[in-house]
Amino acid sequence: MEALTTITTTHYLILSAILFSLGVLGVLMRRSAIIAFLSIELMLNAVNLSFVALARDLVSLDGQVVVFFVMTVAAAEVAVGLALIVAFYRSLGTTDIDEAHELYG
Amino acid sequence: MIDLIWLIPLLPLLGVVINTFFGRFLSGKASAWLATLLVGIAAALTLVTIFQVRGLGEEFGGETVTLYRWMTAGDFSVTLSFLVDQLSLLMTMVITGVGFLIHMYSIGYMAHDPGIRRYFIYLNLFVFAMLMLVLGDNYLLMFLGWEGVGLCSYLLISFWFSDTVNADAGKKAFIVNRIGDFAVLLGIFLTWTTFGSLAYADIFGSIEAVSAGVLGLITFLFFVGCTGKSAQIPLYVWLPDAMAGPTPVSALIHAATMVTAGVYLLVRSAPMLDEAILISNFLTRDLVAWIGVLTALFAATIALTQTDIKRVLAYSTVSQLGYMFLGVGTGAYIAAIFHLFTHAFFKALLFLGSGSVMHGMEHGHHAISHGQPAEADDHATDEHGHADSFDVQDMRNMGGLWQKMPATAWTFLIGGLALAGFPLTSGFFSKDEILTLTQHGGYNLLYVIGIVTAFMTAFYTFRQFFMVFWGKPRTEAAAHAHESPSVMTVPLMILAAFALLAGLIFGLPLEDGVFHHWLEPLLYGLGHHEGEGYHLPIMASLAISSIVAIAGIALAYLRYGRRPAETVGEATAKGGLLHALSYNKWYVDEIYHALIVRPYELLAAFSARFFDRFVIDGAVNGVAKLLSVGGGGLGRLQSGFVRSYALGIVSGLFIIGFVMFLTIPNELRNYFSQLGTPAILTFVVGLGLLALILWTTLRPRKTVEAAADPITHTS
Amino acid sequence: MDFFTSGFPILTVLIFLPLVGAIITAILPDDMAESSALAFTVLTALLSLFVIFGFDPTRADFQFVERYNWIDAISRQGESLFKVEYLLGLDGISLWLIPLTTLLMVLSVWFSSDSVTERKKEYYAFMLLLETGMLGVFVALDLFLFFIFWEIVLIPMYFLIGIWGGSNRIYATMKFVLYTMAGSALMLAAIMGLGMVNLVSPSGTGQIAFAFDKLLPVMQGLPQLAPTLATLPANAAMWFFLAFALAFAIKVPLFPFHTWLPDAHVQAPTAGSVILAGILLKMGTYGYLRFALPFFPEPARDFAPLFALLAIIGILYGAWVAYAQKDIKSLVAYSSVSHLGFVMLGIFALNAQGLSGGILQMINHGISTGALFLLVGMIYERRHTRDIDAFGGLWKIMPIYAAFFLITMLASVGLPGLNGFVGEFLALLGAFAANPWWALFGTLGVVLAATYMLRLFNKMFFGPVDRDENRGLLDLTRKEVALLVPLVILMVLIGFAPNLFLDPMQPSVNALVEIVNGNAPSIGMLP
Amino acid sequence: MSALIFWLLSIVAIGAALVLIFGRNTVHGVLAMVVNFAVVAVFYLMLQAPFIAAVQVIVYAGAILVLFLFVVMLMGNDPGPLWEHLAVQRPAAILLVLLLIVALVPMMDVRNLTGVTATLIGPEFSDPASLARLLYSEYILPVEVTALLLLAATVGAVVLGRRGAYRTKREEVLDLDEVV
Repeated sequence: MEALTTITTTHYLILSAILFSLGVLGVLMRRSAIIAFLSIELMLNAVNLSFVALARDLVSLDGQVVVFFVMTVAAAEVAVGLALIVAFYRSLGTTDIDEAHELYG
Repeated sequence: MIDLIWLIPLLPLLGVVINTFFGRFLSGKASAWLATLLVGIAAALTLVTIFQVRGLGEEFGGETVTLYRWMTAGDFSVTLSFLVDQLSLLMTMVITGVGFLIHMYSIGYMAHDPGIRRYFIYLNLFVFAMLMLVLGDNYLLMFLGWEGVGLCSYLLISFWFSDTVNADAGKKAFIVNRIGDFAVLLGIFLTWTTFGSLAYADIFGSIEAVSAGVLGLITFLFFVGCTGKSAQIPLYVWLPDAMAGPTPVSALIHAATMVTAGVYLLVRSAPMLDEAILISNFLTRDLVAWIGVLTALFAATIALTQTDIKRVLAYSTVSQLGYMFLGVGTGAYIAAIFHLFTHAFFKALLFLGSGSVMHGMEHGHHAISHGQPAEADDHATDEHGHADSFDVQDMRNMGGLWQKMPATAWTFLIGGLALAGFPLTSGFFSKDEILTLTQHGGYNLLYVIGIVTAFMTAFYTFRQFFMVFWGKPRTEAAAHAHESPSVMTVPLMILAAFALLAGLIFGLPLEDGVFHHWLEPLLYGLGHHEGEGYHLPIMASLAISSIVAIAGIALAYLRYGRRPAETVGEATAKGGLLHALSYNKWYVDEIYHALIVRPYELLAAFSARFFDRFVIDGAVNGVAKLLSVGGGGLGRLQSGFVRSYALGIVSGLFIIGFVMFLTIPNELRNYFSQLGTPAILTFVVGLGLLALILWTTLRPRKTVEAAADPITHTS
Repeated sequence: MDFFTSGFPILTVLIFLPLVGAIITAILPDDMAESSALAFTVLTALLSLFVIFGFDPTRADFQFVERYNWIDAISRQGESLFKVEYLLGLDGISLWLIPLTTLLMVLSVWFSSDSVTERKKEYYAFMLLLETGMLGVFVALDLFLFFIFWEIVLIPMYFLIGIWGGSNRIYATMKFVLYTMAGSALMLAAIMGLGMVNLVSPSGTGQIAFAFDKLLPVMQGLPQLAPTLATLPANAAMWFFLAFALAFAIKVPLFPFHTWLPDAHVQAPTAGSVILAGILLKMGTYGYLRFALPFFPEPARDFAPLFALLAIIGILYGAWVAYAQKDIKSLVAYSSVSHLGFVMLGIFALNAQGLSGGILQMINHGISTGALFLLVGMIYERRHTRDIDAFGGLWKIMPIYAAFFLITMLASVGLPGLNGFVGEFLALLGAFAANPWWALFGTLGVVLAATYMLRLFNKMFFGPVDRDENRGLLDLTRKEVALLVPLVILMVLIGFAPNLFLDPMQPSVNALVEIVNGNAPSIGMLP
Repeated sequence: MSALIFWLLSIVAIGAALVLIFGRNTVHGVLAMVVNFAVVAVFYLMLQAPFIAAVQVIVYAGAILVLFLFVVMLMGNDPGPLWEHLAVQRPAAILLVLLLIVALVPMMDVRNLTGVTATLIGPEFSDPASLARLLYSEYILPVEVTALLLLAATVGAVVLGRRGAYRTKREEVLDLDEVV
């Protein structure tokens, strides 16, 4: 019962693990480019969460610095990613990733 | 003269070189005479050397004349050197002597043949090879001659090569000889590994150090080679077909010299032969004796019914060689060589005689068929493959040639008498000596077989004589036959003189005549040992041989001489099974063909057509195809769908995790295992594998049907 | 002979003269190509004569040695880590292969002057490049350099067969090149391995080096060293030996790996066939003598029975498959498999007679099969067919051609008095000393050789002239006779005076036998 | 008290994630993510990382998701045929993710990971000043690099976004001169 009342770092880590897995599920299952892209953002976020939890746990700010960098990278990624998706859409008329399957064999 | 011995083989070689390279400047006849002359000089030189050696008396043990170091590799070394001793000189005399007479005879016989120069080149090459064989002082040089004569017999048998029958006969001779040479080669290897040298002197010097079994194996291998070269039981099949060659060739090679090489080899290796034991008490010499006598009997039975004049003589040669091997087998080495010596003369005489008969028959045939005198046309088509298929060699077409060709007839008669072993002729002395010594050696059964064969020999010899010369000519060609030119009949007479007198001059007194004294120092104390049991007195065995010979001649006269057949039809004997068996050579050729030649061709065809192309090549091409198919398969794995790749990545994650888990050092492993209960980990591992299988097997096929065309939204 | 002690790099000049020739021939206009190629090959041949006369037959170690650093990676601390040396040298074993190469090159270039009509420049350039590669293989003593020359040879051969070949040439040349490359890939791995062993081994020079004299002492100690090293499997020597042996076995070709030879020969142009049979096959057997045997004496002794067995199968199998062939060239190709079976049998008898016989048989096979292919080429130029049944009774129409064919056939069948016999006899003698059964079956090959050769000879030259196309054939021209005469002279010379060729080999052969029997070489192999 | 908040918010976060994954409407997905990011920001606060929480709200929730909204508006919400032609994809994905959760969760026990027991720490632990001091002392190089990265990203986005630079296949097929 005590695990329910006092929240320890492990709880946060488990939460981030679950969120991360859901992100993977999103990427694998959804055919819409945007949803997949969002799932990736979700996964990144889950990782940030575990970083911050451990930063607190180990009393060192490095964890947070890393999160800071992850965020900037994520931002850059979204910019380019969305531009790609727009181009993809304009080119193929849909955001369904499965349509682009010419590159095979 | 002894140290100029190398001149003797050099002369025929010179003949070959001159005729080959400068032959164009000489006419056919000129190159023929040149070749004959060179062999004549060689014969003279031999004679001189013989007298020189006789001058040196008994204790002359033979001298080696070394030219140069032929072949050295590691501790194996062989020199090109000649051994001058009684045996080699005797053989050289036979070769050059008989060779000279046959060369002279061939000038007449081959006068009209366009390939006369090529013929004399081969003949000289043959004499050279034969001389190397007998004069060599080591087994390797002997082997050089051994295969050289094999080559020359191939070239000479298929001399009239435009007829495939002759070519195949030549090929058959070469290959069967090669099988014999295979055994000799192995014998030479074994000799070298046991004695460390191939020179006769070294080998016979250290005989005692070597076990009888090894000697047995060496002599056995040599003997197998001899059956090939001297046409004994297993490997004799090539000799009868060798009659396809020109007759002087048959006389020189297949009667006088080459076929005796086997006997020479065994007599030369006599020191080894004496101690050689094959299996427990069965000596190599016993094998030689048995093979010899059986061959004699077997060949004689075939000769009884042959109709081709040369085939009778061919089988008779095989039979007489059997006698020589009988002599060697029973230890009567000198007797065997003596028989070889006499046989060379009278058999050459018979062959040349038959050649003269065929020569006459041709002219007779031409006289009638073209109505004009026989002009010089291509000899090749004459003797064989006749346009109008009149076989000049078939005795049934002959008959009554006594009046037409008296000289040939008389010389043929003398030769026949010698061959049959008529008393006082050379054949009588030599053959009888072998038989008596066989009896004295205790080989009574062999003696009996020998006597029976002698009877048969006498019978078929005179059957041939009466069919050819007796009675009236059975065909027009025979009626018009006439005597051969003197250049052919003169050698016949010389040989006839030898056939008659050789026995008396060299043979008497029995067993210690001139011949025996000549060979005594070399073969002293070797071979003959008095077997126990009853010994026929000399005079008794002489009497038996004479009776047998005369009986054979008489029976032949009764059958063929008294009422000679008038027509060809009458002459063809009608016989039962035995006659058919004998006439068809006991079907030995057919058996060999079925047992050896046919399976070999099938094997060759099988491996070439099927095994090599499909199995081995198939394997090579198979590997190539496998790679391309594999590549294709892997290619299909890239389905183009990005999300299936994502799935691949995640399942890859597990596989790598699993592999890392296996390989991480154990202290880290137990650290991790505390984290989750081991059950979970095994569960993870299991699922990881499942993911792999799931992904690879079910990966999306490329068939994306009915997906709307993305751009135009029309299906 | 100060000329040789004066340090004139004769081997380097010998190797790269043809290369220079190739470049010049490529530059010159087409009609000049043939004469310039002939000039360069003759020049190289003369140079190779210099090598023979300068060779001191009493020395067992390498002569005409040239040693320069080629690739030398120096680490910061100054000691060289990776060293490839431009190391050339010649000893008794490789001596006679040089003149054989240059002689056959001269003859094949001269022969192809009238048979090759289109793209002459490239043809002769490739031939000269081929010569460089071959000569390089026989004198290179650094494994790395050896491998480079080993691969260089493939390229020109690929083009020679590929462009000027017969109808199915692409398949044949592709198969030939890929087959050899597969084998040599393994060898490359083994070479790298040896370099590493030299780095690691105490008796090595502590660097990755491939020079023959550096590796030899290391190899002596390898069987004992291998188990101690964690990185090497215990029987590393065996695996290295097998890698080398496989690469050479494909080249020889040893029994199971021979199927590329008939295809390559049937499709190759005449000159290509002469070189392919005359020299390229010898690179395989030479490889065994130079690298496989001395470097790995123990595995060589262990595997000798296996290789002897494969050799014997090669002899017998090659013979009866040749018997059933319809195309002359494939018949001669299978006869090469059979003849090289004798060479391998001689080599793996591992004694002085066997090795001398094997080496001499390599030269003999080069001469007799080279002559045979020239003869086949000559009849092909006239009748444009190689089918045996298309000929008959040629003796009457072309007596001089028949005479040369007869002598060459007898030489290749191993008639005593001609060159084939000496090689085969010594090889079989050595095999008999090693194991009588080997010699028994090996000698059987001598009989089978007679069967297929005689069948060919009788079918082509004897019998009636039944086809009228054969009637009009003209006999050999003066040039063709001049092509064959040197080979025939060599056949008779080796037949009657083999010591001229055997004596220079003896010291090196004895040294090799010493090494193979496991005791370290008494003399320093290289200065 | 804070435990209750944690449990509530974690349920909300996971719910939002599920909405994103299984929701049919893209816009609903984006909005769900906004909620998710907000919840995570709260968690950051609970973990005494106020600056990070602020950045999370401003950058993530504010900028990135808004950008997503623009794009979704631009492209309209075409969920496309849900029918999954990659037969294996759905079940395999679910299975694998379950597997992932089962594998990761037990490993998250912090005692083993850091070997240090979790301890609560004082408020002054992560005020933005100390974070900034760290950022510009030790991590100065990464900061410069990320600045460069952001520049590159913007240029990339501009280039990719430009219209008419190339005729897309769709325009060729339909021979549109005017871009959609």
